[in-house]
Amino acid sequence: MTVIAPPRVPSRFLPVIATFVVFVLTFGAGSVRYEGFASGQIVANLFIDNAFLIVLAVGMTFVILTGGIDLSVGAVVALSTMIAAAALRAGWPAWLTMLAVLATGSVLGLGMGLMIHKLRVQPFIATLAGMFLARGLCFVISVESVSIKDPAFRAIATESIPLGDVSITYSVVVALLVVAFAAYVLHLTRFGRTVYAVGGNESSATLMGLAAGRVKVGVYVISGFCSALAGLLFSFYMLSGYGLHAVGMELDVIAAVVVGGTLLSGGVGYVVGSVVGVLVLGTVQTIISFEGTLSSWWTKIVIGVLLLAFIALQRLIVHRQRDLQGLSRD
Amino acid sequence: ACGEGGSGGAAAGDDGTITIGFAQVGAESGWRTANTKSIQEAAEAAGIELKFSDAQQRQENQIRAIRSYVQQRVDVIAFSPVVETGWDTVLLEAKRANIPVILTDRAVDSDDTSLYETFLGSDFVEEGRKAGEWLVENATGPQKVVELQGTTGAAPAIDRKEGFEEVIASRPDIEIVASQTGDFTRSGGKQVMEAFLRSTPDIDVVYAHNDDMGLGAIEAIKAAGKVPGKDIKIITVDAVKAGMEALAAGEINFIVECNPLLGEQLMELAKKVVAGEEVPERVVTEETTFTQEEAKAALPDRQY
Amino acid sequence: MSNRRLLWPALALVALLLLNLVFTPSFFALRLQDGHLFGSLVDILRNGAPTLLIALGMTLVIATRGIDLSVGAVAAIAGAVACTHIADGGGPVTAMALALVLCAVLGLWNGFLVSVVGIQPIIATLVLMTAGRGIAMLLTEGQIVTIDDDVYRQVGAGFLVLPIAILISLAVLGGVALATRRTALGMLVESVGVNPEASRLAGVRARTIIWTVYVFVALCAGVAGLMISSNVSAADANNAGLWIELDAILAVVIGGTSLAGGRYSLTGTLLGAVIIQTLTTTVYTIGVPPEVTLVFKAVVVIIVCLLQAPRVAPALRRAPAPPKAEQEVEEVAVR
Amino acid sequence: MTDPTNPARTRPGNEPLVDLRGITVEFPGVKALQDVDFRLFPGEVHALMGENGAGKSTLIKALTGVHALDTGEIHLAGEPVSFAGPAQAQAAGISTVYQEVNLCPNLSVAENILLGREPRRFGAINGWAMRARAAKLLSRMGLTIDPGSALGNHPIAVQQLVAIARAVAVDARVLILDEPTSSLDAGEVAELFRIIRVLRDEGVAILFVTHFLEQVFQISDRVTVLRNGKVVGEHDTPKLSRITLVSAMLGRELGVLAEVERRTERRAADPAPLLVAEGLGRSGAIEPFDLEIHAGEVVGLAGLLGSGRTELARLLAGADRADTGRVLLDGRPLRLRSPRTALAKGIAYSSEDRKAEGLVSDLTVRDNMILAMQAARGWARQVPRRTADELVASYLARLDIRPANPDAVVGTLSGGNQQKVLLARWLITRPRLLILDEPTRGIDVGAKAQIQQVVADLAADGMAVLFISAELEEVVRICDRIVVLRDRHKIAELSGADAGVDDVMELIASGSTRVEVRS
Ligand SMILES: Nc1ncnc2c1ncn2[C@@H]1O[C@H](COP(=O)(O)OP(=O)(O)OP(=O)(O)O)[C@@H](O)[C@H]1O
Ligand SMILES: Nc1ncnc2c1ncn2[C@@H]1O[C@H](COP(=O)(O)OP(=O)(O)OP(=O)(O)O)[C@@H](O)[C@H]1O
Ligand SMILES: [Mg+2]
Ligand SMILES: [Mg+2]
Repeated sequence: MTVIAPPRVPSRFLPVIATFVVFVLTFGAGSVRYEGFASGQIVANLFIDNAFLIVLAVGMTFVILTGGIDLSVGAVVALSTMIAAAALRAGWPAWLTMLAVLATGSVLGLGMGLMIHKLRVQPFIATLAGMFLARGLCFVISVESVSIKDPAFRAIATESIPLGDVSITYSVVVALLVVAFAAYVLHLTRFGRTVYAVGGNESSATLMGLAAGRVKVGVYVISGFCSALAGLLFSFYMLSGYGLHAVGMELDVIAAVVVGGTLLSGGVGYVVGSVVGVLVLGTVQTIISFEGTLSSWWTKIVIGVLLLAFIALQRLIVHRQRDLQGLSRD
Repeated sequence: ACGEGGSGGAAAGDDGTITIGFAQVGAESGWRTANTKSIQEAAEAAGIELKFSDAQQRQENQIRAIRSYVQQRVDVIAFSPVVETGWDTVLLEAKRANIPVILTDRAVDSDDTSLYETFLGSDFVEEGRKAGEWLVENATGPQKVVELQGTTGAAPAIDRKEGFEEVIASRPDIEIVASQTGDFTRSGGKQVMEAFLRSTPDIDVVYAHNDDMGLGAIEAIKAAGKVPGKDIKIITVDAVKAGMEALAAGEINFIVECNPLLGEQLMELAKKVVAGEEVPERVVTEETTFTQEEAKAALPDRQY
Repeated sequence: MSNRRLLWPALALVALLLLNLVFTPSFFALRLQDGHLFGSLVDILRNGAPTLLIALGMTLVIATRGIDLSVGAVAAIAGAVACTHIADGGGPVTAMALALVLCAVLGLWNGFLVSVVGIQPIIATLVLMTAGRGIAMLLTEGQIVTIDDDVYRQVGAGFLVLPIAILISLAVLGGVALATRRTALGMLVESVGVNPEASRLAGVRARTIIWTVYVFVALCAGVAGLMISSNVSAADANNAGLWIELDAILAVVIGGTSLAGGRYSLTGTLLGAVIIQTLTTTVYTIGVPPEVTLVFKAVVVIIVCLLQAPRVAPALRRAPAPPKAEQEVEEVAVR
Repeated sequence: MTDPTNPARTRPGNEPLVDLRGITVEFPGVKALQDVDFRLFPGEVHALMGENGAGKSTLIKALTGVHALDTGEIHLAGEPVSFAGPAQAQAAGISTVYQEVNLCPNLSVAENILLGREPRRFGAINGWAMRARAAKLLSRMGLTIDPGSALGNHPIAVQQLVAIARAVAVDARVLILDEPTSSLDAGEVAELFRIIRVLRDEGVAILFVTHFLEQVFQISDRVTVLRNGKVVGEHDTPKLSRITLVSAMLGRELGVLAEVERRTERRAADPAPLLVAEGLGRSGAIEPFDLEIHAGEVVGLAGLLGSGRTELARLLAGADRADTGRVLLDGRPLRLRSPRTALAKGIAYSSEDRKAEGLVSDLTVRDNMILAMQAARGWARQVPRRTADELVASYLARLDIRPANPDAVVGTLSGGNQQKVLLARWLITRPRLLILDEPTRGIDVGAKAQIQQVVADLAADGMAVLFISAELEEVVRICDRIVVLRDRHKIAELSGADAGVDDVMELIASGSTRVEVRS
């Protein structure tokens, strides 16, 4: 019997590593260029300002790993802030409000998941409809923005946790916990591995006797839950509920996940990559605000160019490595 | 939390120039662009260093920008809030870092007024009222009004509607028969107006929350074979150049000004705030209204 | 098979139109005035023309398993180029030509990123989606450029009995239908979309095909941008074509084309685009309050999608026969 | 001739474990199964036979809940059951390897084997234990690949073995194998049969589909034959003759078994070689080799699994780029940059993996057949509809593809018929050199003979053919020359006239010495 051992490559980690390298490089470039950039607090702010994006990216990673997509996340964030603000205004206690928000997000996710799995509606439309619905519900609750005056919410929002020189917020802690838990689920539980299997080849996964259907619905529930949680973090961040919050955020999240090395076709990617992806996009924003001289249109152009530079650099690194390992096949 | 210790502006203190960090909403309309331009030009004229950032209509980007201004220790932070709510946390950070904040264009909804020094800007409800008053004064007999709202949920849209409705409530014969959002855009205004013209016969008045939607409505009215300004009266808000031209040409009947040129006033306020002088809590921009004749007279001097 | 699948969305469209009729008795009325045809139905088609045009290009892109998010920005750029050129004293024809050439270049750029550099389409085109609007604003300096040019006005607001915008879109529809049927483009696009590796081994020039479709969709977006700006005689870099990419993709998907690539339906796309525009017009005519507009749209979209869904449609068609699980598994296996 | 009365209708003291009664499954336009009765006893190996498209895979899918039944019922150990999906069938103790390899290429080998039943510790998957267990299962199959490597990096045959390893990893009551041996070499097959016998002796009921008659007689206890969706016979294998079996399958008495015996008389091939490879190689795939192929000649590639046959073929076809050596065509250097350039020069390559690299499953039979021809012409010049129809019709007939419907979606064809469509695609391009990697995978006896005949005819007409097959008999039978590969080295070249299966086997098995035999 012949022994067959294809070259063992950590090639699946390459995109994540590449993204991380690019992130470090950019951050270094920012530090050289801008005074006050290379401070611990800037890094901490990167997490503080993007905690909700990190949570969203985690949920989106689950969905994209199965080969689906969730366009509703931005709208669910807005809806969550709206429900939170409205419920608190109506005098609900903070814990009940939070539960209600998380439940709403999960139920919306469940609805979309069932539509996708049971009725075989394409994820793109099912979640687009979900997006319309969630945003529409915001305006049904209130057209105006509602501010959150609840002391518990305010306390969570303004409290900071000192860590040596820098300080972070509770949102950051929540986001990091979510990441850790998601990584655990994806890599060490049957559910997580089935997520990858479904993304690799759905019909094979079904024929292998895996619970493909349950997993497919499950990832949308997770994404809905993460969106609601991100919505809560967002309401800590904003202390307000508003139907126009987080417009277009779904694209940011998808971009972050994909920049982090996850393939939209499913089956390949890591939550950690998505986190780095979020940090990369956050760094772009930070650079833009440090630059401070860009007009509105140059802002857009520079964001586009930086995004391109990131991806190009990432691809370059990945390709280099692949070539060195004799893996390229074109 | 952030930036304890450093009081006063490291970025500026040394050579005496003032640094302002200005967090703009975006560049979503011609009005906004004029606003940005005015601030940039005024800063240059006043010898103030301006750090400008564009939030692409996103509050979180604006918060991020303000946070980075705190980090960069600017002398004054000014911004046009995207939304009224949700500023407490970041403004608190600025306050802790001893950086004064000036609001432009729109107030924030906070119980703690110590978070900002002053608010410079227009009053959208008042604009709606002015539009309503003109109609009430000039309407002879019952009027069917259609309203082209701004983006659903946007503050100017809500307030301009509110002010207008408040005033016309005094006249039971003036009735809003249809109201729909045209998203503040010309094509939105045109499409909505087309549909109104088909579904609602005998429209007397169009009230558009900004000039652009009004201009779109004019196109739709013309295409339907009617004469804008005569068969159907048009009231808009903003007074951008294209609107003023249409007003002068008799296609619009009345425009309520919403002045974007806040630059000079802002720079003056900033200087005062840095110098530690008292500033009023509320500074209203000078705004007026235009009839067709006034427009003809004012048009040659309009900057935007 | 795809035709039967379109039956239910088509009925949904009819239902929407009838709903309008209830609120506006003259909804179906057509009026010939000065040799121009007027009426709500004409309005729907005219306002839907840009979406339809972009959706046609998008159909081919999606068939290759791609997606183009930059079409809205490209449309804005086209309008901006044309209007600034005219405002600077240029002729309308050169202005339009200039705009379209630039759009073709932008399409080449997207195609380059996707087919040569190998970036995932959604990200590759996201770059231009972001930067493109910046470019459009740079051209117009953030202002709305208003022009007054009768020739230019024709593209979006002119009439040749029917509005010219409708005629252009239908001509492109016919052109694409012909091109995909009379040439091998349709088949090769599908084969690249379904199985890129098999296509490569069969000697298909996948790169050229992908490049072609991205240039084509950019050109469609360009023409759509000209229509949009011509319709209001102004270029609005910020709002022209905003979110039109979502509408276009939605139209394609409602039309039964799968985002996973492969088989596509141009008729379906036409139907999808008309449904979307009818929905917008319906909201205006029946007076849905703005705050529930989105909920209304969501409900209609969900209903249309459910009607078209592989699981539901057969059940409705022949209620007695139970839907077969195997077909779906096979369909999935096929991807 | 066949005896439809069932010798094994009832086995004394033994209840059937699986009992299918009156199964009918219909697809749009096709009755894939019609009133099929089938039973499977514990402790037996039961071969399911039939032509391509007879309904074997459909029967398996109907049993395991992939396809819903139109009529009929399933009894498992006497209890009526109805599975809503493969998961339920698995839970009931039915372990299945479906015909096309159905695994997840993005996951590791170990995960593919143990997914859904991973060893866990404190609720978390224990990756280390999982790899260890997978390694043990793999070594039981005679495979020593790294269980942590991604499945997609392995050739199709290894994937097939992994799929089998997955199926035998559980304590199943019923084991179903749909053409498990179609891409395995003799050694692998022997290993598999050893395992099957062990399981059978443990009382597992085994259902086995194959097109290799020898294997049927080697391993099975009983045979059920399907034809056009109907059962035409159930037999005890020892009492069955090959002739009876084949005529039951084909429904006619046929001299098909008088296989292609034409290699005796070979013209002296064209003295100038059509294609020459000099020191061609690619690191990590195949060591540099020399090779000459003449027009009118069939050259076979023999070797074990993973010996580098496919990799060699891919270099010649431009599917991969060589990093050393060069290729001469008609004596002129040829730069093979892509399959496209190779095709333009008349080199066509039919991949062994028809699902991933061959067919465009959503398209019709017609489109699939003319795809390569169309690609060569470019998109602007469509193959005229009439030409296409004529070509397609002629190949549907020539290769006896069923259903003979050019508008059928190719993904709905049975495995063997898909393979024929793929072959037709390459024949339509009229190549000068045709590289066939496992062209007879999953093809029934009759069709296999047909394809072999086609290859022989093509060579006679002056085409050069490079023929790869795991079935040594086949290679030896139809090839003029046989190139033997081992561990990615070319180790020998034999003249077909002198070579027998044993000679080749010996070379393959022989130790480290490099043998260079030229005829
Ligand atoms: N999903 C499907 N849709 C339509 N027809 C199908 C489908 N699956 C199988 N068929 C048809 O059912 C018949 C039986 O196919 P099946 O795959 O069971 O054959 P098989 O005996 O396994 O053949 P092979 O030996 O080639 O694998 C064929 O005519 C095939 O075309
Ligand atoms: N995509 C791939 N990536 C990495 N290594 C591969 C890949 N495909 C094949 N290999 C390796 O290349 C070697 C040669 O494989 P090849 O497919 O050429 O063998 P083969 O002789 O054709 O065997 P088979 O009979 O299985 O087709 C094997 O060790 C295999 O593991
Ligand atoms: Mg089969
Ligand atoms: Mg091989």
